[in-house]
Amino acid sequence: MTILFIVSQQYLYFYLHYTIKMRIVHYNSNALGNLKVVKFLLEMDGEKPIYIQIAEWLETEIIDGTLQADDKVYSQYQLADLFNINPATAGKGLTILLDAELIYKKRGLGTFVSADAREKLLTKRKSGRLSRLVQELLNEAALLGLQEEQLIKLIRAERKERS
Amino acid sequence: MFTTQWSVNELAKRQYLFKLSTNGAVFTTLIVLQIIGTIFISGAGSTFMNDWGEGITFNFTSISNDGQVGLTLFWALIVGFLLTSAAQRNESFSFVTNRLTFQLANFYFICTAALLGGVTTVLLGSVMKIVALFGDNIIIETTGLLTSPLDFFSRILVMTAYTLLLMMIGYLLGTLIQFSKLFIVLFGLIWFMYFTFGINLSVGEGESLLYFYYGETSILLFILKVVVSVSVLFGISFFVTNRLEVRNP
Amino acid sequence: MMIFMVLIPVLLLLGLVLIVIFTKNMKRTRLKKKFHRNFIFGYLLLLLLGLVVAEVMERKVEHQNPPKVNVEDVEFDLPAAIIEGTPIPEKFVLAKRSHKVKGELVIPSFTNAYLLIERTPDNSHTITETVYTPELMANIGDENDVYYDVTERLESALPIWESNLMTVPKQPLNNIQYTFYHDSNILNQFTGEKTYGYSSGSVSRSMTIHLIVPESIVLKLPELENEYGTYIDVIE
Amino acid sequence: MPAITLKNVTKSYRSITVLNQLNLEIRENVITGLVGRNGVGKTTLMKMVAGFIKESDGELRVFGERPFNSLKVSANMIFIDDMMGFPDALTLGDLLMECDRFYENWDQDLAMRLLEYFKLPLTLNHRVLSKGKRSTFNAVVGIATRCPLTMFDEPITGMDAGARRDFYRALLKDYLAHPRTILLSSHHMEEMEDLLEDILIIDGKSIAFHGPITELQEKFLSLQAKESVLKSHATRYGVVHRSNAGPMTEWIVDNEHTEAEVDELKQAGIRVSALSASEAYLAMTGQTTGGVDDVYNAMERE
Repeated sequence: MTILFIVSQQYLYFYLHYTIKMRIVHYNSNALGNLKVVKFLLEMDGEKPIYIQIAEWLETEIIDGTLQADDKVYSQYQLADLFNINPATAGKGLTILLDAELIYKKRGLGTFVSADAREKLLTKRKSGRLSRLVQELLNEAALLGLQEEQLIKLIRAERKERS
Repeated sequence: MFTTQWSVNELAKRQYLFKLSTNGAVFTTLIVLQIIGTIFISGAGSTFMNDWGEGITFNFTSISNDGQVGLTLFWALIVGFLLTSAAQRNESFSFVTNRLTFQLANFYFICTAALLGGVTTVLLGSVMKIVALFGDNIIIETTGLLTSPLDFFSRILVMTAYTLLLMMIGYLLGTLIQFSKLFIVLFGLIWFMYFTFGINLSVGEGESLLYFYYGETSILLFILKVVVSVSVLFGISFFVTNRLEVRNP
Repeated sequence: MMIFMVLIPVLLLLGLVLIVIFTKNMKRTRLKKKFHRNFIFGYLLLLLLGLVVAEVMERKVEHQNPPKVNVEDVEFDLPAAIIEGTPIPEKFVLAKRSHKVKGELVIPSFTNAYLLIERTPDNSHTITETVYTPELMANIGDENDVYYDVTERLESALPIWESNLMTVPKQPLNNIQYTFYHDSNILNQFTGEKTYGYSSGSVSRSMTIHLIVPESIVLKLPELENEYGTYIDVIE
Repeated sequence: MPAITLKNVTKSYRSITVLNQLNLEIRENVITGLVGRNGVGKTTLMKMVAGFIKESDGELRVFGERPFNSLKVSANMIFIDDMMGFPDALTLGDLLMECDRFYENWDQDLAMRLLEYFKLPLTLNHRVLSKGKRSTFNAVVGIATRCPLTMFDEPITGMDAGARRDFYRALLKDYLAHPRTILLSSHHMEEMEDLLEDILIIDGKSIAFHGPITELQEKFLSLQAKESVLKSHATRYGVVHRSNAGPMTEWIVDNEHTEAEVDELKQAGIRVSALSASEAYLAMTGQTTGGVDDVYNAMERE
């Protein structure tokens, strides 16, 4: 395959819930090496591509501490067996993490969790995903004709209820 | 990557063993036919009765294995024909084969069946002989295994050769029909013409084709004739089948 | 006739189709591999056993093929030989007797015999009687016209003499049974054995009674014009 | 070296062309899904690869060999489908023995265990099996032969849901342990898509798509809105398929959008979503739901 998918870090979001609107942007590097946006792969109501789910699941494992720094990550064959999917697809899930430098390879030994993986993920979720969600929120508000104050009121009310 | 490499011989052998295990019914059919033949046709024998006025009744029962010979030859023709059926091909091609090994396996199978046909028919002769020996005033016009073993084995050889020939003829007919259904019409027409108008296909005398084999008095020449004929029949079948597609709609 | 000629191939084809279907159905039965194997080997074993039994039985069971006669030897003209006085093989003679008869010889009508009466210019009262056996020769599908001479198996009753009366009794019932076995012709291509056809025939002759009667004896024969008339010949 | 190579391969029966000028390389040790509508020539392609039928034109190579009449290809390949001819005289156990006779990599132990799991007694006759059980048996044979090239043509015909799941699971596990080239055709693409690495879509006698299944998933976007909205905002994209599902109109369009464009669409109230591989396949081959509506609409108009 000549086309190599590089998942840009700043646009990569992971979701814990299927019902949340989400968007993943893929960059495609051509032979010359300059990046160009080619495709979006969006998951709205449909099922996510399985390799995204794999990457996501591993992310969650890292965030909740099941996989600690320098722990060995499942191989693509283990993942294939675990999720009942093609190993190539599982490998693609791992590639997403490798490209995001959340995991690293040791030749002949396997793949391991990067030392700063958890840190990175947390930052990314805060900046990336949250801002993306805010954007979605603003889109919806514009559609409904809501003013900024009304929106803030809604947020405050929701927070109060939770606490 | 390739992991398995078979030689043609090895695979033909395995296909042959496969054929033997799947076509047991072919042999069973022969046996059933022979038993039926023995009981209903030759077992009763043919009785001739002469009566002179009031005085003499002359009654004789003629027993031979003619009936079994006829049935076996008929069976040979049918079996040769049936071996070319699509089901047979599909079964073989479900496993490892190409057209050459498939044909070779068929040929080995035909040889085995012919040998079985030859041996059983001759042996049935002795069974019929036992039947005759229970009769009155026995006349036996044949030599047994011990009295002249050479004759005994020559009988097996001859019967095997004729069975083989008929099987190969059936096999060729079947192959041609598998190749094109138009052959059914052609064969049907020939068959019909032969009986209706007595048009003779063989050149010269009516029995010349049969006489080519049956009239042969030298056993070596006979074997040569049979071998050459079988090779030609097999060669044509092989040539036709080598281009045949399996399981095509 | 033409219809029949057309029907034959159709019927043969029909038979062929039926057998093909039958054979195919045999394949479709649920008989398993093992069944076929056992069946075949069982059958072969049985046949081999048959061969052994046949070989043994052939030696144990007494049987002797009747003598064979070529077709040209079958028709020995007995009456001509008698009349012409040519030698007659001994095997034909069943009985040779002489009888004292006075005045006349009375012969009631009879069947199943041929009576040949020869008159001699002799005034003695002695009648010489020679009885020749009836004959039976059978051809059992032998294409070379070789006959089996089964005469020996025939039973016959001799004429009965009571003073001047000769009665030819009713011949006993002869029921001759033969069982004949030969291998199929096709198998005998190289064995040098004969080929057998499928038609049979037989040659037979009734009992012949030859009487030499002196001229002084008056013959009282049954009515010659009756249906058995031809059975009596008188040579003057 | 690719496992299967086709160069301009054409197959026709007399005057009917079934496959036209195919060019294709199937990678080795990859599970490829072969999909297409009924009668597009999937089975024909597989039979050609199996060497059962002969290509009419072009160059077909399996492991570098022409498969027709090749012993090598036959010995290293198995083609499983529900028309597979197995002799009536043999029991399932006998058939396993025959497989052992012919296939070097045959795993008798695995086959017996799988049959036991699927409740197929060895003493049964192949002919008396129900359709689903027969498919199951054939599939077990396909797995246990471990041929370098294993082809399944509609392997799950008649199987119940449980058996289908078990079959795909067994196939994957065996593939993980013994990687080989697998070609799998099925109408139930959604069930097998997780198993596939590559997908080959045949449509209209030729190849509509061949590549990794993930690529197929990324090929299209689904836009859903009122038809007027779509017409005013989305006309610049190549529309692959249009359909009316309820009050909404769905357009399936080529996925060549920038992020900004997608945002724009969404602000216009268009629902933008990705397609699963099987949805993408249905769109490509014109099989999405609602397609048949056109027939009725056209009839009403007249």
